[in-house]
Amino acid sequence: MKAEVKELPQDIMELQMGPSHPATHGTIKFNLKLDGERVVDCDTEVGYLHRGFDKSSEQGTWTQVIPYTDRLNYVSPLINNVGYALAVERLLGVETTPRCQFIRVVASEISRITDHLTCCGMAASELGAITAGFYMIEAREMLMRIVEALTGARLTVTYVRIGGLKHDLPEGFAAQVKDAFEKTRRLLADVEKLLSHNRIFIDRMSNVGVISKETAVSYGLTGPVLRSTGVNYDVRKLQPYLVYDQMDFTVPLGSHGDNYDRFIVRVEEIEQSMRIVEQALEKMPTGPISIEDPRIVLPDKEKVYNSIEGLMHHFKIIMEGVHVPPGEVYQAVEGGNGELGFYLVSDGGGRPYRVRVRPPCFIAMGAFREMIRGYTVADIVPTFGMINMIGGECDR
Amino acid sequence: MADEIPQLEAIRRILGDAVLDAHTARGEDVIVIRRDGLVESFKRLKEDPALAFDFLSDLTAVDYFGKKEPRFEVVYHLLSLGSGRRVRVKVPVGESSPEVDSLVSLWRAADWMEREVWDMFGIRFRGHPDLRRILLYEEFRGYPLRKDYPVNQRQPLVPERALKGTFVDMRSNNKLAQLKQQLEKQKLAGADSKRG
Amino acid sequence: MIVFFILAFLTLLFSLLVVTQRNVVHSAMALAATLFVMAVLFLTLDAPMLGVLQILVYAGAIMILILFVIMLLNPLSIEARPAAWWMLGSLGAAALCLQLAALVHRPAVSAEAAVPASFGGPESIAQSLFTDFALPFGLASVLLLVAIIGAVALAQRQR
Amino acid sequence: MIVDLAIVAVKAFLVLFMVLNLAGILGWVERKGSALIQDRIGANRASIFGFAGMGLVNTLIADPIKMLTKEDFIPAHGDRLMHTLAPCLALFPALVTFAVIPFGDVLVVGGREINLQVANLNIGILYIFAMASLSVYGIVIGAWASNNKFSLLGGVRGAAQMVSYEIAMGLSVIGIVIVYGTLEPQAMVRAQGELFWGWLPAWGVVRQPLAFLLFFTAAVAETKRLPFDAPEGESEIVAGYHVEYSGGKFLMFFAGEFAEVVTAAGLVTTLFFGGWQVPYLLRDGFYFPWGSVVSLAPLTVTILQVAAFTVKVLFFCWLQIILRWTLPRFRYDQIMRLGWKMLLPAALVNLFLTAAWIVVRRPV
Repeated sequence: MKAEVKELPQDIMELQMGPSHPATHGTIKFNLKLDGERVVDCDTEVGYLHRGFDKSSEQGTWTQVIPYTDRLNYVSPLINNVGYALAVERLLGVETTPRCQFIRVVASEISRITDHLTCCGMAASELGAITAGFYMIEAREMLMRIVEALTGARLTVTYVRIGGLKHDLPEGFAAQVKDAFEKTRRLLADVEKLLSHNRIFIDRMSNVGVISKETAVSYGLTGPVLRSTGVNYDVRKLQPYLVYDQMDFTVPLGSHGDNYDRFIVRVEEIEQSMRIVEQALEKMPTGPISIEDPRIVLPDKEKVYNSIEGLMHHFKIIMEGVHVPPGEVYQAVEGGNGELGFYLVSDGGGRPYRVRVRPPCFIAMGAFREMIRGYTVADIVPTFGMINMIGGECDR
Repeated sequence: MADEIPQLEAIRRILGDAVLDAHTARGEDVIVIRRDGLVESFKRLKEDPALAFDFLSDLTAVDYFGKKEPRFEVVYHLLSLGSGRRVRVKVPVGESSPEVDSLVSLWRAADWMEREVWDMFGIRFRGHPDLRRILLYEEFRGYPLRKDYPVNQRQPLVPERALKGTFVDMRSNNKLAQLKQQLEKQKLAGADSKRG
Repeated sequence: MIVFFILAFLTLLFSLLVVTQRNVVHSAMALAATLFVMAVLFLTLDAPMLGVLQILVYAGAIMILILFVIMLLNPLSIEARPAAWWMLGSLGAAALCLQLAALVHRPAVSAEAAVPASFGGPESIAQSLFTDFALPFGLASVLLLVAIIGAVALAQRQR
Repeated sequence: MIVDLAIVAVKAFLVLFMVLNLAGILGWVERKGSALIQDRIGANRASIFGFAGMGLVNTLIADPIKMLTKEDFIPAHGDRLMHTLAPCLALFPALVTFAVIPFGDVLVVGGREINLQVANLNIGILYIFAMASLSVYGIVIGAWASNNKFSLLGGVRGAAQMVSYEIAMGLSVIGIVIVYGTLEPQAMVRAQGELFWGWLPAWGVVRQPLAFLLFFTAAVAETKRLPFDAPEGESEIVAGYHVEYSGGKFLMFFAGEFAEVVTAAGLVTTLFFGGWQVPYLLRDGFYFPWGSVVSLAPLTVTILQVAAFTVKVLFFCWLQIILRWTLPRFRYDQIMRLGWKMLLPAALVNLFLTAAWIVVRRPV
């Protein structure tokens, strides 16, 4: 009798968090095993937003993949555009014009800022600091207007083309950016007062979701999550693409590998990205925005309507697609959440044979179990928030 | 194709005859290695100080259906964080036994990426701790990224899965009753063992 | 008087519910209600301190803890007790009834002592707690402390 | 007798009316206030003919109508009786606590003294704590009856949090009780009319600053609002204990929360900010420390006092709203740590120092 009484009934509660849960934005499900509030095990279920990016990409022409890439990480779609276009250009063996490269840098960095702002803002508001979250969203809104002025759309931008860009910078772009950055910096200063030095926020974020350097590398983490552990890996520095080697910027690093470091790394990166944009706008060369190769870039409408060659090229690019020589290429760019790699295989036709994206947040979600085990249910929110899983990219 | 640069030479030297082919294309080093002894080869790539490819960047597969034999190629992208060198490692896999060894013991990143390849291509990874479908659901039929999977294929409807622990009626989950049942079971088991 | 009868009836009703309800949470709530009604009863008897303490300590703290435990363990159906328990229970109840009857029979005890104005007030309670009953009070506190430490130790061992 | 009863009834009705309406208004103030803080426009749809100023009144009407006309949903495996009982249990203590809070001095009308307080209990402070301790029931029962794991987590969190903070709250008030030597709110407020050194109002916050901080923190924790809203934690456990509530029952939880805000503000005002006291205002006018005197009619004085009380209460309501929209949420174990390891020892130290001071000052 005594032996039975001694054992208090203590069992593991299974809790299914998601796929429809306020914190699982992007639709994801955690099958949790809880001991009280402590997470004993967490099985992460992804795929709710799977729509067959790879398969769909194999159906259209090389150019028609670009709109699909918008929908990968829809918080920083311009980086996806740039990464894909760069990969295709490497397959083609061409390099775009200097002005195009600078504009691509500007576009990528603005996208990165919106990505980090969304991530940090959402994470803050999920911790209850809704006001700070709104400040960040307000800053993002200003940048979204810039993106809108540049591309004509907020999220589904489809701005970059193979071999160039859709169109040049709008008039008064530099002034608009300057104005927006000024406001963004002011808002970020407010956020810093509200959050970065807030004791409750620090307590919630620091020493939560800790991951060591070695584990992070083993899990293939990239971006802010990896840099928060102190590993200095930024594609822009390690393998500079576009004109990043001409830019003066630093890569902020953390040391503890916890959520607070991730937050600080992201906030610092916003500042660095703003610096890059300012430098790029200053150094912006004049000239064409696309290469002059009618087999790759659509000719001007004037040529299409007035010359038979123009019409032919237009027709061929639209109907058959850009003919990419056979081969394969892996192009990595630094996305909002880390290394965004495009592995393309061409069989020489106008359609891609295989389009593989290395989704940084899919891989980061693979390490989520490791990050959250031993912490509490409430810690899922900031940890998941700082990974910044974007359903479109994770599930493709 | 035979235009070898020092890195490839080093890889050839270290991996020996595991390398089927090594070349540079569009500025990228590509090696093709044997499927047997795959983990050993990767271990050398990772741990040899001259190479030190300590970061598994990407893992995917390509289906060369009707274009190449063997049909599949599992493609690994490795990166050396120290120097920023990359290498692409390809492993040909035949259609008859689509299986390769799992790299989870070397890089834990391989866990999810291998699950995805299994999900999309049906390539099994021997020694993977938990090889389940990841993006698709368990009842999905076929492997969608194979070239012979039609793009407009429709999947049959599946009945709702009775997941363990999805909705537990707390009234049926009476802890005391459960404890009692367990005790009774133990008693029965004890009686059985005595009898047997 | 009418108020008293209503409250007494409610008290009896709720206490019967405590025993008859099969759902443990329902009985716990009925117990809480009993305690609450009794507190109101004390208020009508000009002993507000006692009434408020009744709510504060019993309804507000102890019942909450009981509910807490019930919620965590969720024992909803009560197993049937063996007949011996019923026998013991009824014996105890009968004994209590006898005692009560004896008290009701000799009501003269309290009428003699003049009730001071501050009777049942915070001052008099505190006075008796810290002078006449200081030792039992301290002993009870130590007992509770021991119980708490024991509970913590038990819970810690589980980890 | 009947007149007395009528007066009590009128007072009770008035207080109930004021608290409930204030709760409703706070719902609007919170929306507009948060919008103000966050550079947004905020609720602007409930207006009469586009006159936005009517938004307040309209929200007061529109909110309950919206809530009451929604479907009242009881989960299939929930406990119907308890599910219905819980919101009442949550709202009830918040409303009745206000009964012992004095909102004015004794008003003399036609020779009849009317105490501007619903019930003048000589142990009012204990009554407040008794009622506060009852408010846990709503959460626990609501969480349990919903038969939802998220709400169960919320209920467990809520019960633990409220029981813990009641202790800190009670101990911090005992310091004040010792200083005033009474448990009667009206007497406490009256004692706060004194002046230190002839110019500093002897409000509770002046006598017991630490107790004020502890009490206010604990009171905010008792209202279960940010930064202490772990029992709800909408991003962690969805909405905690009221996740399965909708319609009128949710309205009761909602109103209960705001009523608790009002009550907490009323308590802080009464205990630490002089209640209805206006500095230098005595029964017949202002007596300023520099010697000037402004005579006022008794009725004017009463009106001034009630107004002062209302303004103070509104100020503390607003303070709580600002807090709610500024701070992030604590984690559950951090709340517990704060309550047990910081507030409780601090309250004990405060209590000890206060008692020592009293003993030193007045040797028995």
